[in-house]
Amino acid sequence: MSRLINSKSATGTQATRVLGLLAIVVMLWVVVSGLVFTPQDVVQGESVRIMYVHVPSAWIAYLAFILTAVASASWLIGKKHSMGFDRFAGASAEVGVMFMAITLLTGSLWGRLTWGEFWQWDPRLTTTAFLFVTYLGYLAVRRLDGSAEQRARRSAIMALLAVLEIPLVHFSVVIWRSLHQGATVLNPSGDVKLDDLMLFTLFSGVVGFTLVFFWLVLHRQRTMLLVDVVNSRGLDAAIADRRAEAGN
Amino acid sequence: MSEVISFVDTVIVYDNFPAVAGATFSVASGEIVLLQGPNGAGKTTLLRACAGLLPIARGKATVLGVDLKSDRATVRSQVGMLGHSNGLYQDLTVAENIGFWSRLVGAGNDDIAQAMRLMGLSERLSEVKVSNLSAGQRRRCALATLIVRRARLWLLDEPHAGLDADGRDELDKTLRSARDAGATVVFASHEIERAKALATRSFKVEGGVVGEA
Amino acid sequence: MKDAGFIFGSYAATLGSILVFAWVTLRRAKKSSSQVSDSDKTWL
Amino acid sequence: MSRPNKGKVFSAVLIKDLRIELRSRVLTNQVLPFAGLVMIMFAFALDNDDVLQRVAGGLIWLATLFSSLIIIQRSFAVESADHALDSLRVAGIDLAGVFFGKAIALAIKLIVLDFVLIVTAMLLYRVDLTGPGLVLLVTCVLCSATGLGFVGTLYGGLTAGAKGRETLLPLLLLPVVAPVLIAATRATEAAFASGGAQTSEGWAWVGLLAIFAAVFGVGGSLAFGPLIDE
Repeated sequence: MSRLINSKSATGTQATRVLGLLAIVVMLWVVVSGLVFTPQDVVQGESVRIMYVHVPSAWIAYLAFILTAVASASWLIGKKHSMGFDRFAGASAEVGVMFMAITLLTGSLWGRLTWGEFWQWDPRLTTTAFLFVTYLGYLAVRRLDGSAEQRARRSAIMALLAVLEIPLVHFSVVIWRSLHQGATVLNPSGDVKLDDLMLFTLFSGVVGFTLVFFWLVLHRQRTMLLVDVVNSRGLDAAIADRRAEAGN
Repeated sequence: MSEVISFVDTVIVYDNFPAVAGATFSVASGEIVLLQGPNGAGKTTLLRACAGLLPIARGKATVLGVDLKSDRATVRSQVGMLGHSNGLYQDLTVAENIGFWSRLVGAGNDDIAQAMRLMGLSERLSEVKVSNLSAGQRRRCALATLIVRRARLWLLDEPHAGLDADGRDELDKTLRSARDAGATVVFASHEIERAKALATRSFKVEGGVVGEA
Repeated sequence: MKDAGFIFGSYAATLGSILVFAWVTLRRAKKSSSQVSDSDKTWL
Repeated sequence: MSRPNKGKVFSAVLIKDLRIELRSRVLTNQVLPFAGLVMIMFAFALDNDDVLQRVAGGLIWLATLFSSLIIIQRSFAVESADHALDSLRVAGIDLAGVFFGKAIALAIKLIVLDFVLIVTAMLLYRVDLTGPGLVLLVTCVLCSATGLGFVGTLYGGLTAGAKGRETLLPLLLLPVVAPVLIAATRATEAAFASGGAQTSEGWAWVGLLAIFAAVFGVGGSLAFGPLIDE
């Protein structure tokens, strides 16, 4: 464990190592407390334990997409079009998509235990699924070929369009369910009576996942910078090769 | 206002490849400049960058007083560019294609008639769909849309390609009269003899580098 | 524990995804890092 | 020379797109038969008159969405075939005007498509239409076609041209148009009175369609230019 922390990673600093260590400690506590210390729920039984990873990952996924939108807007508004914003937006979206996949997976496992079904057309669930697909599209747009500036501009606009899209999707799904049939779905948290330890574990989960999120985004963002620099190093060599053509 | 184009150590990256690897040259107002060089030398990329279509990766680039690094978009309305492709709609007739452009730029019917006359497009041809035209006729149609646009800087990639002898003479005449009307012309060509006669100056482009010819 | 498979599965999937993401990122960083001079690494 | 305003660019592009369609007849010769075929396939698959009657609205709009993918791709294939879009870009034409021109041309094609789909549904699925239902349905088609035209032009422009991008269009487009599918389906069901739905219920959905069109009309006109730029 300590070797993992101390080994010098390419994109690590003192700060990220402290952040990583904190994240590991909090996550260990969440796992142990969530699986062992906390009691089972009166209504949900053991399945409430899934909540300690499901709720924080959903929260982080939404946080990630908000940060992607903010960074994208900053890139567009900023006069210098600083590529740091673009890399942050991309890193945050990647981590967000991962957490959203975790959310959907753990959510459907929980749903199978609680509702007896893997999937319900609950507005919140449906919106989350659409959000997931939308950001898969965003990441696909980031991979389109073109210059770095082109990539940044395209993806920043895509991120802001997603912000337009999400409320419309959510709103339409909400009235779609409410108009046509009564709420068939249990309110996922409304029926649960959480005691102090359960609440504290959930809260620790949110803190731990947030730490993990920032650790991942920092490293991912720096890795993107490294790859960009390597690519532009390739450019220097390519320019030299290209000029050599003129010589003969 | 004498300098229309001014490039200093300009690098232009297209598809992750430095097609132009450090170009330094300048073009003055009223010149007809020939870019000569083998295929893949970077002529097309250079022309596209002058039109504000490609980002400048390194160095300096100014066209018509506009810094291309910070503001590529404003230069576009003042240049006319004709690349390898003609930018025509295959399902529309010659007259409809030229009419579309004249409407876009607010030109009148006289302008359309004049452009078609200049490019030797007869009444009969004007009602023919572009997909039924010969390569040379399409070229002339594309040039006519350019005339309608009345650009200050003309950027032409292989403008003589696909034209017959008469068409080439017509084109040379058109370019000269455009120059007399105050336009500057930069064009790339393989036909050195004809091009040299037309050009007031020429540059050699090779390996993404521009030099005096 | 009842439904242990579902619950442990959720935890394993969550932690596993995070670790895989972290590992891939660090490995990619290590690969490019040697080719980049320290002056370009803004975080150092 | 002064450049003309958005309105002139808009009308020039709109007329040009519609004229190309009239010449090439891709909509009438290819898309409409495809859409009609899809409607017949639905009937085979569901094989039950009551069910068909009840889900007719959904089938019409599903067929619309899938056909719209083809229409959008065609709309930009025309532009990229001879790099005409490059010419528009290089000429410094107002791209918001181009956006609206292409979007409205697309919307008109979708309205024609929906008209045919609705008639097909009335013939094949035996749905009925009353006077107030007809008014609701026409408004619904107008609003959703406009919304789809805006979104389709926006994402179609992004995915136009370069290789391998065509496959990206469905991934980007379908999640965005989910509200249109839901709202237009519900409004159409209300118009057909499927499953005892009231006409009045449909108007709320038409409102949502109008909001969708407005949001992407404004957003698209701002985003289209930078999105298709190199």
